Amino acid sequence: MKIINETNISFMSKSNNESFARSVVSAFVLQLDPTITELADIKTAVSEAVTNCIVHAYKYEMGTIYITVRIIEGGKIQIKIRDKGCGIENIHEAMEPLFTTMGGERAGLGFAVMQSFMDKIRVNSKVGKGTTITMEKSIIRRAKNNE
Amino acid sequence: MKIINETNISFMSKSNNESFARSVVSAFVLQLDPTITELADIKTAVSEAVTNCIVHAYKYEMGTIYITVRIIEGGKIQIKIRDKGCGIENIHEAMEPLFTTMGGERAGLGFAVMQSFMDKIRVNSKVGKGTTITMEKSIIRRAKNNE
Amino acid sequence: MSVKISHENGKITAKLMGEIDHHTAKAMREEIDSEAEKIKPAVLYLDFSEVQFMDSSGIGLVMGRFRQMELLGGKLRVINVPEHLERIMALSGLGALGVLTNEGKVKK
Amino acid sequence: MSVKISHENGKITAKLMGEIDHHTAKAMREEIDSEAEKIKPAVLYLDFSEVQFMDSSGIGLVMGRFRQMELLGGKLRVINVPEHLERIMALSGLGALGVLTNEGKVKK
Ligand SMILES: Nc1ncnc2c1ncn2[C@@H]1O[C@H](COP(=O)(O)OP(=O)(O)O)[C@@H](O)[C@H]1O
Ligand SMILES: Nc1ncnc2c1ncn2[C@@H]1O[C@H](COP(=O)(O)OP(=O)(O)O)[C@@H](O)[C@H]1O
Repeated sequence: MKIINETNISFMSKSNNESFARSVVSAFVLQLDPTITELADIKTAVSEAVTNCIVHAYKYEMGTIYITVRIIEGGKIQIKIRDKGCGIENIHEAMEPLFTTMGGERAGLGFAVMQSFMDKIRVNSKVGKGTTITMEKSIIRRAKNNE
Repeated sequence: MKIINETNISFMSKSNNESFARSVVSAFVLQLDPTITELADIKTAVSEAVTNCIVHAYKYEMGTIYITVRIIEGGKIQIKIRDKGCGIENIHEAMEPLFTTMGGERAGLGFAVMQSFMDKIRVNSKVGKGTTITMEKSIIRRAKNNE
Repeated sequence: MSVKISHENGKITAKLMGEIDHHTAKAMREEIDSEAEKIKPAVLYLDFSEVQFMDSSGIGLVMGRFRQMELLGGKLRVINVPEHLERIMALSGLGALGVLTNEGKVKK
Repeated sequence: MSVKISHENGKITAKLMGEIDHHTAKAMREEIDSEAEKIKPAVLYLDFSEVQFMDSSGIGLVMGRFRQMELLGGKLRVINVPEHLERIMALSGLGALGVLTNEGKVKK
């Protein structure tokens, strides 16, 4: 697994950073020349994971959200989104579509979207310590790439 | 000096990350609703500082470039760009317009651009340790801000 | 503005603009709800034609308005879903609520 | 493509496209130089009308082409500098080289 390019970003868990996180990840992924649909899929998945850090992990406090984006040889994107928030008690249950601990305006579809829009997702979490979501997606190779 | 929002980014000193750095900083600064000219000024200054890390600081090696962007109460942007590269021997001389240690295609105008396009610039450097450029610019307040 | 509201004959149309995420959905929700409570419309149309991006917060926004319209005794209709949002709409199961229509479908 | 090259009557026009930074300037420079060495033009025009962004690497590109054209016994002319690049062009002192012209000036 050769890493061709990598960036690390961290920012405060303020909700107006949700769009910032999407912009950063897409600016980095652009060097692989993704299709508009691939880029939209990645932005959507990033938006879900970052929002979860803000509304669930750091519900009662201001915290820091960490993102690592890697471009792997062969055209794969790996995105890690990490918080040091409350953690998830039952990951299996949390990942079920429509499951939410918030009700109200949360649809309980964040994980379902991440699963459907990315090729792979792995969730690591420890109650009281935080959560790391690792997602991967292969970008279809087209004409010219910038490596 | 109250910090309203902050992000930290790091990435490899590859030249195709120059445009990535500009995109990240502008995506973050957008929340202050800058004018197109203000945004272009900031992008240009960031481009100079990041390029210097790539072509001077890490001339013979791959290294990591660190950026911190802060939004300060009152509408000020503070941008810190840091490398752990070779450092600058004579900062005063380095900042003179047209001075360059590279010749060829470098114009020796990087610092002149940063000085002219930002309100303030501070350079800290230690030979063999690296360089930190800190720049500030106030964004003119307009209709609606997002704090 | 992130939502443009118009009404006619006891029906409200809320045209959502730009990107819908957890941050922007809040303002949209507040504007739509205050208008709906005032007018108590027979139908609330959510028009997605000008939505460039949405994540599941957009689904939450629809589900929340669905519940609100049930309380107010009216109906909810989602209209003009652009092609690029079809997948997330499909995934949401909103179809089962019967709020999605093909009225005035636009391509994006 | 980041540069479109055309020639006529022993003059070359290189239209630069998009963003000029240290990364993109490299490919632009190589293309322009290889064409100039082949044609040995009386004038090389660098057309900035389609440049959205440039930092001082753009100035370096102009200065380098100025030196190259002196070697080849021709002239360099910078044309169509859009308004948003005027400040960085002014700062560069390129005016002193006499390469900036007002020919076909465009607004951006
Ligand atoms: N980063 C996180 N930290 C803590 N809990 C989380 C995190 N992400 C998700 N969860 C939990 O998993 C549940 C399901 O998440 P999700 O599928 O995204 O739906 P929603 O965000 O709409 O609730 C959340 O309601 C929350 O309890
Ligand atoms: N981050 C850095 N690390 C080491 N040296 C630097 C750095 N930034 C600038 N310099 C030195 O300062 C000089 C002037 O920089 P600048 O004004 O940007 O012109 P240029 O990059 O065109 O040489 C450079 O030639 C280099 O010697």
